[in-house]
Amino acid sequence: MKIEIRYFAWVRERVGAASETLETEAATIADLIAELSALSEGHRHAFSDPEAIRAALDQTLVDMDAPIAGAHEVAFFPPMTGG
Amino acid sequence: MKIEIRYFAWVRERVGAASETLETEAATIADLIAELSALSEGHRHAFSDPEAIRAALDQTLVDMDAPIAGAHEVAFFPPMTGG
Amino acid sequence: MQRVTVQHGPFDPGAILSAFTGLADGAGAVVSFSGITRDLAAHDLVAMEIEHYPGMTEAALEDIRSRAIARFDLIDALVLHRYGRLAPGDPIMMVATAARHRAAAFKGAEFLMDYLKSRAPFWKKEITATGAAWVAAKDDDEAALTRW
Amino acid sequence: MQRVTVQHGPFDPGAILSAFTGLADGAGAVVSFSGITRDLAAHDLVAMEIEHYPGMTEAALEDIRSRAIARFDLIDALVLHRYGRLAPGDPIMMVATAARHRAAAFKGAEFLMDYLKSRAPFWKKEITATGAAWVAAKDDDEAALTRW
Repeated sequence: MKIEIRYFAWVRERVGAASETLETEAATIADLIAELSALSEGHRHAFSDPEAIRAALDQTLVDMDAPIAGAHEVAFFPPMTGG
Repeated sequence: MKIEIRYFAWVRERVGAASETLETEAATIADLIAELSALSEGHRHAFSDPEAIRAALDQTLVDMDAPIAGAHEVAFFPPMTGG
Repeated sequence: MQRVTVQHGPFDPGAILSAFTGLADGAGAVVSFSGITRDLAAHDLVAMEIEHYPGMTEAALEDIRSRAIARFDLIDALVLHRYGRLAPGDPIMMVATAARHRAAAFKGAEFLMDYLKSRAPFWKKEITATGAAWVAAKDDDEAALTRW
Repeated sequence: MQRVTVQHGPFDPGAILSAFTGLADGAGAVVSFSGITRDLAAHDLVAMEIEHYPGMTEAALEDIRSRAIARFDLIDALVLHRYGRLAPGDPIMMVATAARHRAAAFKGAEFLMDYLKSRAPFWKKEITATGAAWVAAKDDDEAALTRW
């Protein structure tokens, strides 16, 4: 399936892009991270500390084992620091 | 000694006066209350429930056993309900 | 700007918050609490009459403010309370705190409120169409002090 | 008046508090929290840049607001957060709550802040004279959620 990936804050800076479209068969967020990590040195750096990564599926926060079937947009970013 | 007594809220209404001057030999707030209670039916009513009475000595909250020697002003009132 | 105010006249919580925030140099967090006149026991409130103890009131509020600032390392704090006859919907009192971090600003404001409720000499009387009654102190309010 | 706002431009916490309070029918207590841009790690802050996730941000704030209202039986609640480049001293965000009693208004505002800090997609970057660095999330902020 085709999925839109979005990156924010230092994940975006390390990947070197705010978004990209991916053709993937990944079943879960964790699978997708493994796949993305292999794409480039920047991706590998961005995802090197899994504890520091948060994910949203169609703009809702999800855990790493969330299935991504049917999703249009997956986003990756660091822990939030608003307020 | 001569002391100025002030009353607030329903203590004032029951006593029937906002203030009065008293010549007293009372040693503590509790002694003073006993003396005041004997002055009139209104005073007796005002002080009938000691749990419901708060006292201030020269505008500072004090306990019932506080000595009153040297004080200029003693005030009696119900528990406060500001805010 | 005056940090402890006891007045009869109306006030605008927003205007006070703006002025207070503008002066809170170095603050990262500002908390405000405003109390509004409303029915407490009665359900047909015509007015609320607030009696206070001039002189002691100001001293008690100054004391509460100083203790809050020292205890929570506040950058600034403000307490304002009205007295006299107020209409339902009228702002009746306000506290504000400024601190570096949010926890201190929140705790400082709650401390100010808890002490103000039970240690500042104000007494409320509810005036309804059928009579008038002094508002009873709540055990909850006295109990709230034990957490500090 | 809009209850969830995500904007770049400045805002006046006092003006918002006045408008919010004026609409909070039946409220006895109104609490506001304003966050001000200040040095967090660096001590020579030139600017704070706030990135966010358009679309998800608004949805997350609406969700947090609804949960606070339901949980604390609030009469009303408001959340506003800025994004983009802010100068030190600029108000950065604000929450406000209105309730019948003070405990609910305070708890509602603290709940909104705790969730907003760790569950709304905002990221702060400190710009100093010598460089720029993303603000690290604090373990304290995540831990604060466990109390609710």
